[in-house]
Order: sequence, then C-alpha cells, then structure tokens
Amino acid sequence: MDLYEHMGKDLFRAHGIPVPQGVVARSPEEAAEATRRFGGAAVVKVQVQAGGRGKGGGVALVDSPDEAARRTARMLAEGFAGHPVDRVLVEERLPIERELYASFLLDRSSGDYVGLATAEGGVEIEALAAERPGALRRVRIDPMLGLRPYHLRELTGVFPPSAREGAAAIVRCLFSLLREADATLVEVNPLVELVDGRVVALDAKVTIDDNALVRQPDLAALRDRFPIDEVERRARQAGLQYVKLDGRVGIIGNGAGLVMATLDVVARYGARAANFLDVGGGASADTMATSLEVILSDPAVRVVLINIFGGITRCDVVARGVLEALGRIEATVPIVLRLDGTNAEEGRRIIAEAAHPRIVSAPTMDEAAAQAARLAGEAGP
Amino acid sequence: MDLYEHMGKDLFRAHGIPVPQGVVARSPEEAAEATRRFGGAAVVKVQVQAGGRGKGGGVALVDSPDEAARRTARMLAEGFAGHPVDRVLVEERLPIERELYASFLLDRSSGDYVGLATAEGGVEIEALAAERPGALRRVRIDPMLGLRPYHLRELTGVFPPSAREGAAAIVRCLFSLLREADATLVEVNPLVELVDGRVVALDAKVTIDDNALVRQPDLAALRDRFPIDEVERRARQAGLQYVKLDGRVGIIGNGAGLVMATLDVVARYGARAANFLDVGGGASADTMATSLEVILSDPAVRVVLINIFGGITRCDVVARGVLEALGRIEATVPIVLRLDGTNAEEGRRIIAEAAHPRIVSAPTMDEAAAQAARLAGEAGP
Amino acid sequence: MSILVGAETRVVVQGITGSEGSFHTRRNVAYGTRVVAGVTPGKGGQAFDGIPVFDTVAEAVRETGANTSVVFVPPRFAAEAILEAADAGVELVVCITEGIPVRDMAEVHSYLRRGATELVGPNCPGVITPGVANVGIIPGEVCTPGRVGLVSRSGTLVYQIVHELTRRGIGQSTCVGMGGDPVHGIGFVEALARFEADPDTDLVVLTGEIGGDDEERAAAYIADHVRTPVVAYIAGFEAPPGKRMGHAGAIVTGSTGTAAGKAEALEAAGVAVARTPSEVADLVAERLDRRATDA
Amino acid sequence: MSILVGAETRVVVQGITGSEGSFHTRRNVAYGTRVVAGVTPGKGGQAFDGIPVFDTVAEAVRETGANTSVVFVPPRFAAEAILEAADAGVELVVCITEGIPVRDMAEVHSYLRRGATELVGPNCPGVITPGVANVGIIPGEVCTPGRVGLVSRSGTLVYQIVHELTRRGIGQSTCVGMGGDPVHGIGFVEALARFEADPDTDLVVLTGEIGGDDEERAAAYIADHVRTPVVAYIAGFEAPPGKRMGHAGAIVTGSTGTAAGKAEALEAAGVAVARTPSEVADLVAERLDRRATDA
Repeated sequence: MDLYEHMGKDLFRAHGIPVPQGVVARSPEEAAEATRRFGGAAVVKVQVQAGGRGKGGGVALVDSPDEAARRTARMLAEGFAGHPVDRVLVEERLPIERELYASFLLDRSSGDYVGLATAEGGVEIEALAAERPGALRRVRIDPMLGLRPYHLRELTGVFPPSAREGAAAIVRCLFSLLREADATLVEVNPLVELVDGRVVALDAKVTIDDNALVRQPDLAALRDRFPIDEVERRARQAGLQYVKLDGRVGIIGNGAGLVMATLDVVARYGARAANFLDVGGGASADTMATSLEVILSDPAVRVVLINIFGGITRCDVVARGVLEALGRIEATVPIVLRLDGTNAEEGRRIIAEAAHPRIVSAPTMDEAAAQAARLAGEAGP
Repeated sequence: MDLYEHMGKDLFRAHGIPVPQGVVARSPEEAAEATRRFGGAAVVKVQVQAGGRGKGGGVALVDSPDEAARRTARMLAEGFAGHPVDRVLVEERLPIERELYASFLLDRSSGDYVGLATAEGGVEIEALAAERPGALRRVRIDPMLGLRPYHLRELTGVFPPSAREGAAAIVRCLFSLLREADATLVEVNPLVELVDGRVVALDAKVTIDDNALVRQPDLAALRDRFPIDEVERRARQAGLQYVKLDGRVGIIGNGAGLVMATLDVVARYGARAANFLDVGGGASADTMATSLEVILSDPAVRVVLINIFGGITRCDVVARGVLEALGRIEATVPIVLRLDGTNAEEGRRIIAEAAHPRIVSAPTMDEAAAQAARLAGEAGP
Repeated sequence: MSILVGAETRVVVQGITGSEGSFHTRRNVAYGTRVVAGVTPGKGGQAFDGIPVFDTVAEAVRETGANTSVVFVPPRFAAEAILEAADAGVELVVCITEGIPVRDMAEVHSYLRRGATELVGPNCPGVITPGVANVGIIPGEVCTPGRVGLVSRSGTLVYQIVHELTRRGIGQSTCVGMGGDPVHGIGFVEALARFEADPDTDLVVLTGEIGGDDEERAAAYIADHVRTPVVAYIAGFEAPPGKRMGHAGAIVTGSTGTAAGKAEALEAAGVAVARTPSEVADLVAERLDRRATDA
Repeated sequence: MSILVGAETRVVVQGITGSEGSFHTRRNVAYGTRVVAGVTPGKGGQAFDGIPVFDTVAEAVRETGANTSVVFVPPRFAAEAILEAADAGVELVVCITEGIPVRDMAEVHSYLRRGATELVGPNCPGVITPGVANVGIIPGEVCTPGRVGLVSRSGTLVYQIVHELTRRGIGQSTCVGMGGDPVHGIGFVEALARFEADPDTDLVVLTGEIGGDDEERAAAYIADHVRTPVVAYIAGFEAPPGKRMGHAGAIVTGSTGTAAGKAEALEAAGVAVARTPSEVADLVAERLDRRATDA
C-alpha cells in the first residue's frame, strides 16, 4: 500500500523526523486559509499514490491565498496523471540550501534491506543511478543485523559535512520507521539542508507491506481513506483482486498467474480483456455472483470468460456457484466457461444439464479464449 | 566471575524469577534471627564460589533458631572445600513436590547459546548426562535469533505438564537475564515445583563474563565483595594474573601460555612452581616490583624465575624494571632471569653490567628452569 | 529421478490438525507420500490418521527421522515455524502459507543463509515428484511421471502447464511451485541448478510472471551454467503494470519487471519463450522430438 | 607457500590512528606488508605515514582494494568493527583487540557463519607469513621463511616456539595466533585444513592450552582428514585447574579441559605431543629428518 505524502509525513513526525509544517486541504478555500496561515506563501502538492509530481505539475509554489485556491481548484478538478485527486497538502515554504536524497527499501533479489543516499537529491533517482552511479551510495543491511553505526556513516558520508549530523539523525529514524511500520520502502526526495543548517524531509514516500496490515491497525485504517471506484471497492470487500482494463472480454479466473495467462491467450485470439479478476482459492456462489456483478457493471463488456483450473478449488462447486449466481443476477452477455482440474467432469456435467442459455462451455483454455474473442466481436486470426 | 547464590538470586528477583524468601547472615546471631522470622525452620546455605554444596555439607536444614546459629557458626569457622566462608544464606523452607533443572550457557565450541532442561533436577547434571542422556533436553539457540517460543516449548516439554507453564515463565526470564547481565552461565538446580503448584528457583548459579563488567557497573561492584587473600588483592590491583600454588619456584612471565609453559618446564627439571604470575603486556619497574613483592611474600619461595619473551614487551625495559625493583625491595632469594625476543641482547647487557648479586642470567627457557630447580634445592633428572 | 523430494522424503506437517493441514495431509498420504509426523503445539501425544503428532519439530525429527517439513500454519506463526524447522535440522521446508509479512520473511531468509536448510515458498503450492511424493497442494492427478522439470512462480500455472504437458503425453520429473512472494526460498536459479544436475531431467519449463527480476537472473544463470534445454512462459504480457517498489526499487533490481523485458532476457540466453501455456507444451514437444532425433 | 596471508594480501588497519594501531602498522609496513588503507571514523581524508585514512571500511575497500583487515580498536567497538569489515566484503579479518564481551562475539560469530569473511581472533597476536606479510603483532624478527606451519591459542607461545624452531634452522610457512577467547574465529580445525591443502607446508605445529575442547576437536579432525605430520604442545600440565563454565559447561564441551586429556586425545590421533616448548622443536626436527630420509 502506497501512502499519500501527508500520511507518510505523519509517520515521519511520529518517528521524530523533521518535516515542514503542513495542512491537508480538500477545497480551494481550505488551501487559501492554510496559505494565509503560512504568511501568504506556500507550496501546494497533489496527494496521489504516484510519483513524478514535480515534473507533472503536481506541485505548485504559490505566493498568495488566492493563487493557492486557484491552483488547488485546478488540481482537484483535473486529477493527476489519471489519478483522481481529493486533497492537496499545503506546506510552508522553507529556504533551501541544497537537496539531498535518502531511502531504505527491502530488496527482493537479495532479501536484504538496502539504503541509498546521494548528495544530488531532487532529481530522478533512476536517471542518476544510470548516468552517474558513483554519486549514489548503496548499503546492504542484513535484516537480522539491522542498521549499525558504520552503515549510517557510510550512507551519510556521501553528504556534505555540514548536513551529515542532521541527515544521520533522520536516516536512523527512517530505518526504524521502515521496520516498525512494516514498510518495504521509505524514500525522502528531496531531503533538504536549509539555509540555517537544519535538515528536513521535504517529501515522504512510504510503501507498507500489505501482508503486515493485520498487525498495523493504524495503517490498515488508512486503506479506506483513498478515493476508490465503487466497483473496485465492492470487489475488494469480497476479497477479489480486481483491476479495470479497457477491452471487451470480462475475465474471471483462479490464481493471479492463470488470470494473467488468460489475458495473454485472449490477446492471442485478437481480443482484449476488460479486466483482471482473481477469485483466489474460493469459488462459492457468493464469490461468483459478486465477480459477475463487478464485471457486468462495466458497460464495455461484451462477453465473460470464466477460466478455472481446479486444484483446491473444486470444479463442481464452481459450476453450482455460477448457476446459483445466474439465478440471482441477470447475465446480459454470453458467458464462456472453461473448467479443468479437480472434479472437472462433474462440473461440466452440471453445466450441461443446466443448459443455461447464456453459458457456452469450452474444453480448453485456448478454445475458451477463441470463443470469447468471437463473441466479443473481436475475433482475430 | 562466579556469583554467590544470594547475588544470583538478587538478579533472579530483578528479572522476575520467583525465589524463596531469604536473608544473608554473617553471624550465628543473624542466622538465628532470620530463622525465627521464617517460623523457626529454615535452610542454611554456605555462600561460596563453588558447587557441590549439597553433598559437601554446605546446606543444612534447621528446625530451630539455635540449630541455625550452631550450623552457621560451624560453616563460618570451617569454610567450605577450602574456600573461606564469610556469610550464609538463610531461606524459608518450602514444601517441594518435585525437583527439576534448567540452565543456559554460552557454548564455546559452537559459539551458540545452549539451553538444558531435565525433569530430574537436584542431581549432578554431568552424571545424568553421561548415564541417561535421553533424560536431558538440549536446545541450541543462535545468538542473533535469541530464544523463540519453539525453543521454550522444546525445553519445557521435558517437564511434567503441571510444571510447564510456571517453568516456561522462569526459563524465559533466565534467558533474558543471561543476555542482559552478560552472563555466560545461568543454572537453576533444582528448579522446584511446590506442592501448591508454583515453580520456584531453589538455587541460583550465575557466571558473568569478566570482559563485560565494564558495561555492567552493578555487577562489577560485586567483584570487591568476595573475601580474598591480601596478596591476591594486591596482584589484582596491579593488573597481574596471580594464582598461588604450592611449590618453591616463584614464577613471573609474560603471557598466560608462556607462564603455563614455564610451570611445565620447571616441573620437567624436577621442581614445582610456587605460583602462576602473568605480567601481561607491561613490564615496567612498577609491575616488576609489585610482582616480586607478591611472590616474595610467599615464605615457601626459594628462588624466582623471571621468563620473558619480548614481543611488544621490550627486554631492555624489563631489565631496567627488574633492577629498579630490586633497588626498592630486598631480594631474599636468587632470581633467575631469562630474556629473549625484542631487544634481548640489550637487556642481557644491562643485566650483565649491573652484576646484581642475586640475579642469575640464563640463555634459554630450559636452562633457566634447570637453574631455578637447582637453586630451589629440588633439582631432578 | 527427481529434485528436492523423492523416495527418501520423510515429511513432518507443521499445522497438521488445522483445516488446511489436515486436508492436504490426507491428499499427500493418499498420493503415497511418506508423512511420518505432524506438529501442533499443545497436541503432542495425539495422532492424526495414525500419524503421530508432536509439540515441536525437534521432537518430531528426533522420534521419526523426518527430513522435510511442510508448513500450513497461519501467517502470523509461519515465519517462526520455518525457523523452528531449520533449527530442528530439517533439510527442506516447503511453506504453503500465504500472507506472511515480508519483514518476517526477510529475517527468515537471513537466518537460513547460514545453515543447511532449504526453503521452498512461502505462498507456494509445493513440490511434487510425480508417482513418488507430493509435498504441498499441487493436485497429483494432473501430473504424470516423466523427464521434464518445471519451476513456476505462479501456483495455478503449475497446474495449467502440467496439464498441457500431460495431455500431450509428456511426463514430469519434478514440479516446483516456488511461490511469488518478494522474499522467498529456492528460486529459478536454484531449481535450474538442481535440474541441470539431475540425470533424469531432459528439459526444464520455467514459468515466470511480471514484477521483480527473478527471470532476468535466471536468464543470466542459464547463459552461463545450464546445458539442459529450457522452455519458458512469462504470464502478464497483457497484464496491467505490476506493483513496483517505488523509484528506488527499480534501481536495485535493475529491471522494470515487464513480461517483454523478461522474455527478451531469456531469449538472449537461448531459451524458447512461449506466449501462452499451450504454446509451452508445443515448444516442449518440439524440443523433445528434436532431441530424440539428434540422439 | 602460505595460508591466510601472502603476497596478495592488501591490509586495511581499523583504528590506524590509535596508539596500538599506529605502532603496529609501522612495524607491519616495515616488515614489507602491503598496508593500503586505514580507517578511523572522523579522520577520513587524512593520511598516516602516507597511508590514506577513511571513515569506513567500505570506502577503504572501494578506494584501495583492501582484502584483509586488522582490528586494533578498543573492546567496546571491536565487535562492530568486525561486522563492518565483513559487510565491506573483506576476506579476512584479524582482530587483535583483547577484552571483547563474549556476548558481542557470539553475535559476530553467528553473523560471519553466513558470509564469506574469515576471522582470526579476537585477543590474538595475528598471522605472519615469514618474509612476505605480517598482519598483527607477532615480532617478525623471530620468524624465518620455511615449510612448517604453526597454529597457537597462546600468543607468547607463538613467539617462544617459533624462536625454538628458528634457532634450529627450521623455517615457517605461516604462523597463526588464533587467540584464546571462548568464542573466536578460525581455530585449530580450520587452520589444519588450510595447512593440509598448502603444498608448501610439510608439518604443522599445534599449540594448545588447558580449557575448552578445541584440542579434542582438532584431534578428531586430524584422525579423519590430516595427512601432514602434526606436532603438538599443550601448555598447562602443571597449571592450576582452568576456569570452567560451571557444571553444564563440562557437559556441553564433553571435556574436562585438562592438558593430560588433550594430549591423550591428540596422541590417539597420531600426533606427537611434546611436554615443553623446546621438545616441540626437537620433535619437529626429528620428523622432518625422518621425512627427508623417507623421500
């Protein structure tokens, strides 16, 4: 779960990391009021679960409450890079001497924590890493060992001496936060040295491990604070992994890999998926009904492809679930159903006997995809 | 540093481990008074830095204050197994259902912590390990991992079910104590289950890592509470490693290994060492003077053998130190001096020029030992 | 004949009395797997379908000689369960549990680095050597003994691809579901090394997914160390961009994690990359035929 | 030609500006050892006798290619210094520091188990390959190049025995002072394995002490793995009983730790055990003569 900057900064504050004074504004009026409080000059920043705000116009330096209101109004209206925006962060403007960079993350290749630091903050860190790797200090930290004084010395050694002490205090807190909040990424870009010598986190990017939310109740509560599509909310509440796409073939499958493969096979037959939907291990009537509802709520969908390979999931249960779901909701488009694996024959027999007018059975994944593409009116080669 | 039982029990209490009520008594009167307080029956235990008290008469069950006074008087007068006794621990008597055993220690072979537990407490644990190893549960604990619930389950699984919960709480605290107090051994033998079901540590054996005393000021303060020979105290204060032995050849050397080897070589020539004395890396006039004083205070000494192999230690410095020391104190016996290694020639020249009547130079360790044995009147083969 | 699990495998099931554990224990036993012990703290001394249950893995190992553990305990206890198995001297731990916090797994990963215990998973379907032993939740019915090895990040894709192979009469030496969690045990590289050393594996199927750089590292390893033919499939050519670990994540892995990027890396290492699961089976059949012709 | 240190050794001195560090750095440099860097936090950018000083070992390794570290920092920082060297990728750490709390060393020991860094010490005199490189505080003057390896728990006994060998014209391939602390790095077994693999070591001298069970484990290893002749000396036949770790300690080590017990174990493994240091040299000379006669 990616946190909004202002949530990240709340965490920073709680862990003793200095951040600028700021106020979350949900309207132009609130933004103007906050700017007034900061003496008439402020920074207005869109709050989205995405990066690249500086370049993309998501950050505005404003010199009056009016200007803050105007920029906020536009941000709320236009969103940012396809993300809806329901709030901005209005912060005091600070006199910056130089911009630095610091981050910690869990490196999935090695299973270790990695700390990164550079004196050239504020730029795109990938670009810096590619162009001038020598400018980036990289430290591997064993998860059982934790951050040691020499790791800290190594990371902050890349900063100018004037900023080292202030930065070291922040970097140490960043690592505590990473572990205590079950984060997989904490990034400060830029970390700034002010004209008066103080070091402050001007930005905050924090990603929390979804698996750990059960033991991070405060962070888990934030999950519901992000604006989310009504359909996605419904899917999530039913425990479904749902992502909206822009094709015409609605997809339901069990297991992320199989669903992704289904998307690929549908593409192979010339059509495009309308969504990614993984029912996971369960395939009860309720699950099937919710899945169908979610998918059929997308007006672009011309056909639904249900692709189940039974392992734990039993195909007879799926078959009954689909039929029961269709008793509850109206199927407005054809449904191509492919059942394989555990109890597949039984499942196919149940479907055949029901002879539901909307259901088209397919014996293999490829034939199911071909059928679905044809029914979507997108049949290709 | 081995703690007295009552010191170990103070530590136990501080770490939440239940122990019997007890009072340290330094006189028969104090022991009688304590026994009175416990209702007239008590256990009196000598406090020494040694084991085997139960068998050796160091523990007495007393049924009256008078008996407590009598037994205490004898313990204070007679000492225990050659150790002086300056105090006893008087404890309440508890109704014991059964005796168990639990310990943790740092295993020098593997570098891991090891936990040991058995339901057959109160006996000699080496004997049990040798005779019925199956009765002893042994768990290896990685120092970075620490004690985990499954380690605890494995250790306490050897106890009868009625005692497991109480024992588990104690065993967990024992491990915390081990690490927080920088102990290399914590042992409870017996750990007892009382008739009322409570589990209590009836004994406490704790060894503290001497190297860690610098960061354990409370424990370091205990160091001076043990009764110690005046000569040993002087040696220790001068930073010398001194152990009294019962031969006639006083030994001074640099490095534990070399001093032990000197003992061996002296024995080879038919004599026996009067002591072990390691001056360590330093060999100033002060060190040499104190070393000679310490050794010459032993009336059994007939000759002193100084065996120095210079590495960091420089032989010229040693030579001057010995001469200066002999200017301050009177050498009542001959001193055989062997100098080798760094600046040995210079050192020998200094000795030769000084022509001190008590100093006999020897070119090698073997010749020095032969000379010393001869001068001690113990020359052998 | 196989890798990781085989005729010598003696399984202890951690969480044997739980609903998942008991269900799959029965299936694994029915398949012929030697399940010699179970562990459920507090239930030591009981039995499950005649299998003795112990309080600790150490006890199970001591009493039954178990050398392989399969973990079905809930996520908040699962990392501890792996550590326990490792400390008990089990050679292979297969962790099925999904949803273990990655911080816990990072600690486990660090600890296992110093010992002799191998881990498969977590969040994986397990390992099956068809006809011999099934440790985990892969449906044994879809598998058939043979000489093609399979290693997959996705669980259901193991089933799908094995099914496609079996339909064409192509049997499997061992199928490994390595799991898709960020920090995991045996990965492509370790599985490939084992298949390469297995005289009874003629070809390896590698099933990847978008995200991470496991496939890129596998490609580099194949180029340098693997002579056995490899056929790959990467799920997610059409999938929405995977979750990334932020900007810094991309630097560390040195990969953008797309299916196309992964396919390209593998193809550069001489791997035949299929675009769909059925194409995997086609490519495998073709390679095996070519090999037979060459021989 | 040698073990552990040799012509390829590039040393970084941790604590180079301290009194011990600076003194011995000069001696090691004078001996011909390639000391390429020093580390003292806060003094990065300075130089010591022309040797660049860095704030961290990682930086020293990056800038100078150091592959061996020698630690002279005070006891309360020494364990961290070893961890730092290991994380910086140094291959060998020689820790001279005496008085490190054993809890800290236990943690270090656990950490090093999983990596590629070797440790000698702590509380040791270091390692010298006579005529080539001296890493630590062994006085180079007493050594002479040759074909006898030496490994010792005691520091001054290294000097004494090397001196006895040199006096008889017997040179040394490498002398290792392993240190006498309870938890330490390379021990007898690891040193023996290296000497056994070194084509230029004809015989090994092993110098033990009372206490612990290092010598007993060495004996078992020699019996199974060592063909190179071994001559041993155990100091302390006449010494007072060594400090023991209480009753439980004796069970764990399976040894009472006496010199006689150790000598007996070694003799049972075919090792010639001397009773005094000079007898060590006699036995070595005798074995080498016999070997020369045989050849």
